[in-house]
Amino acid sequence: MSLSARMIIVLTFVGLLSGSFLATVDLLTKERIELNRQREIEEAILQVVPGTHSSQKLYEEKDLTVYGGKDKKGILVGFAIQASGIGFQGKITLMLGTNPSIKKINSLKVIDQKETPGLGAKINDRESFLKFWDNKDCSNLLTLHKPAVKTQEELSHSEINTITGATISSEAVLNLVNSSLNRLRQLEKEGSLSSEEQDVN
Amino acid sequence: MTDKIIILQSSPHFKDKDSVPKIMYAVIISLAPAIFTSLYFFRFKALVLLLSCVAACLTTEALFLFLRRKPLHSLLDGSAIITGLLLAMTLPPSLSPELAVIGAVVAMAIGKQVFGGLGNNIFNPALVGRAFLQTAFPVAMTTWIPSVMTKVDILTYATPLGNLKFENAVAQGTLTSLKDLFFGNTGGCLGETSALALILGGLFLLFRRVIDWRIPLGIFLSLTIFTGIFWLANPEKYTSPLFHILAGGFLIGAFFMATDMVTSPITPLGAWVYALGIGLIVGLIRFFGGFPEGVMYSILFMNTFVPLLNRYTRPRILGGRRKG
Amino acid sequence: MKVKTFPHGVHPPEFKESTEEKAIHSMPPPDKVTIPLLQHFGSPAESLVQKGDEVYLSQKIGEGQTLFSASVHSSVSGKVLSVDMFSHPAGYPVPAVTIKNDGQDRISTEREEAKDPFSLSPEKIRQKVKEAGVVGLGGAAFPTAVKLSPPNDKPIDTIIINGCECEPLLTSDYRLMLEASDEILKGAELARIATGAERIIIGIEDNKKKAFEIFQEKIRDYPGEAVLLKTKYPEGAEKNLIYALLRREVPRGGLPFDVGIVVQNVGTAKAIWDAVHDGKPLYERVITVSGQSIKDPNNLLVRIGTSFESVIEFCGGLSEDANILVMGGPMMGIAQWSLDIPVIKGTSGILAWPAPPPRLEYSCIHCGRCIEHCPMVLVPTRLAKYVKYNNLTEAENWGILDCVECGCCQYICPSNIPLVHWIRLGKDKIISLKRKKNP
Amino acid sequence: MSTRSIGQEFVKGLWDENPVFRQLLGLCPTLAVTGWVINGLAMGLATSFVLIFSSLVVSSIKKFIPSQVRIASYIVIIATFVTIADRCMAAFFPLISKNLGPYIPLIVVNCIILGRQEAFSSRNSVGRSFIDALGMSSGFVLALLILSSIREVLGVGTFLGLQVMGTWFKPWIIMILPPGAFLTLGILLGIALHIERKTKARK
Repeated sequence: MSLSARMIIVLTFVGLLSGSFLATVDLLTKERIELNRQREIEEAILQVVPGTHSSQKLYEEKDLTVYGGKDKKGILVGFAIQASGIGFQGKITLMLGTNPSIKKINSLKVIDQKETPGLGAKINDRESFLKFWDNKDCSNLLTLHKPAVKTQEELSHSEINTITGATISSEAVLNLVNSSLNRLRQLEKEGSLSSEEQDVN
Repeated sequence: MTDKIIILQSSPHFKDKDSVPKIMYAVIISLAPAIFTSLYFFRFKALVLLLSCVAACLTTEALFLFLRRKPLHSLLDGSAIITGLLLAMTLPPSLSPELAVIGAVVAMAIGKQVFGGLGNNIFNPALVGRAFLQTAFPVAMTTWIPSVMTKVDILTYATPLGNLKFENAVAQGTLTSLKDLFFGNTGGCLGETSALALILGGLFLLFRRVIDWRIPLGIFLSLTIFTGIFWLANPEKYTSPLFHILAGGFLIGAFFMATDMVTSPITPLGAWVYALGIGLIVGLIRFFGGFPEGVMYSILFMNTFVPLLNRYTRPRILGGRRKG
Repeated sequence: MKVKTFPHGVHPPEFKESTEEKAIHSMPPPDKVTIPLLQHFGSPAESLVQKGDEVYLSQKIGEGQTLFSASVHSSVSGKVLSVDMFSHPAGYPVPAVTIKNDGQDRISTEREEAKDPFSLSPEKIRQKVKEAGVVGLGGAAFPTAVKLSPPNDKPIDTIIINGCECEPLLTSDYRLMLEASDEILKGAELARIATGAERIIIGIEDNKKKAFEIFQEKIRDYPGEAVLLKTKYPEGAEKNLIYALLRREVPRGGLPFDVGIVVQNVGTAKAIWDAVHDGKPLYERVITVSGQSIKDPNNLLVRIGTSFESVIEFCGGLSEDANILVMGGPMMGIAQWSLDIPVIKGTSGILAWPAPPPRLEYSCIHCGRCIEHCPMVLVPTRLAKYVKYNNLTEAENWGILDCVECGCCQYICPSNIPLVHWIRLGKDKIISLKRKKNP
Repeated sequence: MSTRSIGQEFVKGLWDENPVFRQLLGLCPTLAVTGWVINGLAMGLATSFVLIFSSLVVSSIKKFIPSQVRIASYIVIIATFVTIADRCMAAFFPLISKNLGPYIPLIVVNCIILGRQEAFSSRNSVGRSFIDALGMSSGFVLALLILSSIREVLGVGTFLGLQVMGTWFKPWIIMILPPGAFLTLGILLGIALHIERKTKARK
């Protein structure tokens, strides 16, 4: 058997074997991975729009996805916006829940962030940042309160707490929230938030 | 004479009086005005920081010299004291002393001794210590208190540059006045508040010929030109070059940090390139970067280029190209 | 008056006060002289005498064999005691002739005087200079006849007479300029004729104003001028002197010939005149004996071959505190370990002083002062480092061979690093490697 | 080929030929994922899985592979196991998989793995290759553990998420940032070299 023939046979054999192996593994894991991904989004929606029984993807564009949460009776209990924007070090992805009239923020959840650990990464910390977003009136543009405070009472109506030493990360989240709220209102006005009957469940 | 001790030595037999310890102690003397102003403005806090940094630097240096079985006389050449003083000068007065000690140990151990001690380090040890602290304890390193002369009762306080960067001070007209910047009645690190004291010290060093005049001048020129262009183009948004020179760590950086002999180029042309680069990067960071202040990072950044600059800016030998 | 100078250089303390007002004093010849047959770099002269021979004063006792070696003459009359190896001031043994002085100073009949030396042909002048064994008296002792023979393709336009004497302590050239200005100028004129140059420039440092005024006056009779130079070390180094006076740069590895210049020391100029006019070989020279440990510092006219011991004895001896004995100036001179060393043609001074307080060596802190002060614009700290770690190729790339060993870098170095020592070691290694490659 | 005993074959990977501290291999994951002990551990185990199985496969089919295409075949084999590891982690440990991000697929280009195939498995028996891969994996896991323990304890004050430092401790945030990885690895390499020199001098 000539050398080149052997080379071809061996490589083909190795390739075929690997390929079949991978195909099997893919078959076995595909469903689970998809399930994991969905569960993550679902849990996030459930968190930011309490009372959700089923949720639907209402609208999708680059860096912005809107889900609608409905209770058992099928009545809209709020919107969940998944939005991404640039933070201090990289992309920040948030899940933001509002009431159906887009007047109040239910709560904010950080899905993904690459901010400086111990500093900007505190945008994922309830005590110093996230709790200040709970039940916040968002009918007006939100602003940042500087310097940082300890309790909700020290903030005025439409103010959000800063993270000490991480002004840029706090500002990035604030801007992301403000812009996605604006976009959501605009979408609602345009009527683009019609249910595509694409049940996420 | 043959029965006496004869010293056989290679020429030259005469020696200039200047020596490494003398140079180092001149730097310490030149820091005196800045130290006194920091003690005046920040009182006990400044004293504790200065003492703990110097003590930690000396201890670390001694420990490393002992471990490396080097003669302990290098401990007294003054370089460890300078590192300690300079590090303390760049710390916020509210920093707790144990953090300052960590910074000092890092400065001496990682900034200096792992490279082989005095003369072999690539980066300015004090700035290595500060950069470590800045990254390790960002909150503590960016919490400022006003000087005791400010009759305002607030807990935290923005530095003039922080004010400029994050509070939109130009538009709101809350920019720190040049007079306060000049005399040091403002928030900031121990040693960077008073421009006057730093200029006095810097002039002493220039007069004593300890530092290369090209480096402060080059940094000064390049920052002035850079900020000047933006200021002239849009004075509504950008501040004047004078503000940028007096505010923040610019003066202490230009006179005391960038001019550190060990970590600055040895050739005249290299010194120019190095200095212009520092000024430019300071401007870029202050205008477009994420931090309000960029002197530390720009000096550390240009420090990395020093060996390269030394190599490629070698002076032209008298007589030019070698014959044959 | 504009004072010319070159960039870089240093200002060591001068200490010239103790001898600059002392007229040149002739020292009586000693009982015994030891004349090395090699007085500069190159190969030693061939001995013409044997043990037991009677020699006259100024009799040729060693014949220069190659182009770059000079003849040697007896500096006393008497009997040859031995022809043997003897310590040379540079620190290694060389063949030397020891002669017992009979005190008569009998002159041989060979001396031929020239009635009208200025009408001699260049060849004749060169031949007489060579015959008299004249070498450069500034210290390097390069044979003067070679310096007066420029290659045909390199026309010479200027003779520079070096009256800088930039080394601290030394005053021998200064006294010579005050006392023998006519001979110096005549010698310069002979050199001008020998090389076909158009003019003479005499460069004098501004701490020797008196000498400058004399030359400014007297040079009117010759084509040329006297120029005042700034007092700075090494103003008298050949390449820096040429740059200071004419803003011409001698190419690296080249000679002053390459830019149409011949440089002669003032002492050499006088020796040329003596050789051509009187037929007097170079057997004595002016030296400065000075330093803190010399009891009676002086400028002396000394016979070649006199031991340092007799010279110092003549100057009142050494004080108790003497620890360092140097031949030459304090910046470039060679430290000596014995008083038995003879005075040679290149000896410009004998200096002694107590040991300075010991200084610690620190590692290089990159202050850049050595670069700021190197008259050749080298990077001494880097050269020293390359030699230390035996990277000779890089050392050569960075111009180690251009170093003139003036010592400015080491003088100014705050870390007290023996830069010149390292550089010398490196040069030596590189040159011996090259010799091995193409002998 | 190898003259070591089975025991020595295993132990060499722990110190004498430790892939990280002695051979400076696989530094990319070593630097990138050692901010937290759990990540370091997961990375180490994933790499071990790939290394052990590729060593087994390569050493058992080494006779059939012509030397001209051996690197290509090794890479295909390694890539297969890496993909298996990646998919399994995504399916069963989604959180860790998310934290490690692209570094799991990047095991393909980890020099330790290809290096062991080229230097050892392709010349030794299946049994020896297995022991060698086991030793090397342990060495790698050990290195990652040391590095990530130092970084997590100093950088956050926790170990595997458990608080180990008292409340007096102010975490050194730099340690879980990229610069902390370089600092720690540099210092550890220095110490390793120092110990190596000491033991050599004693011999």
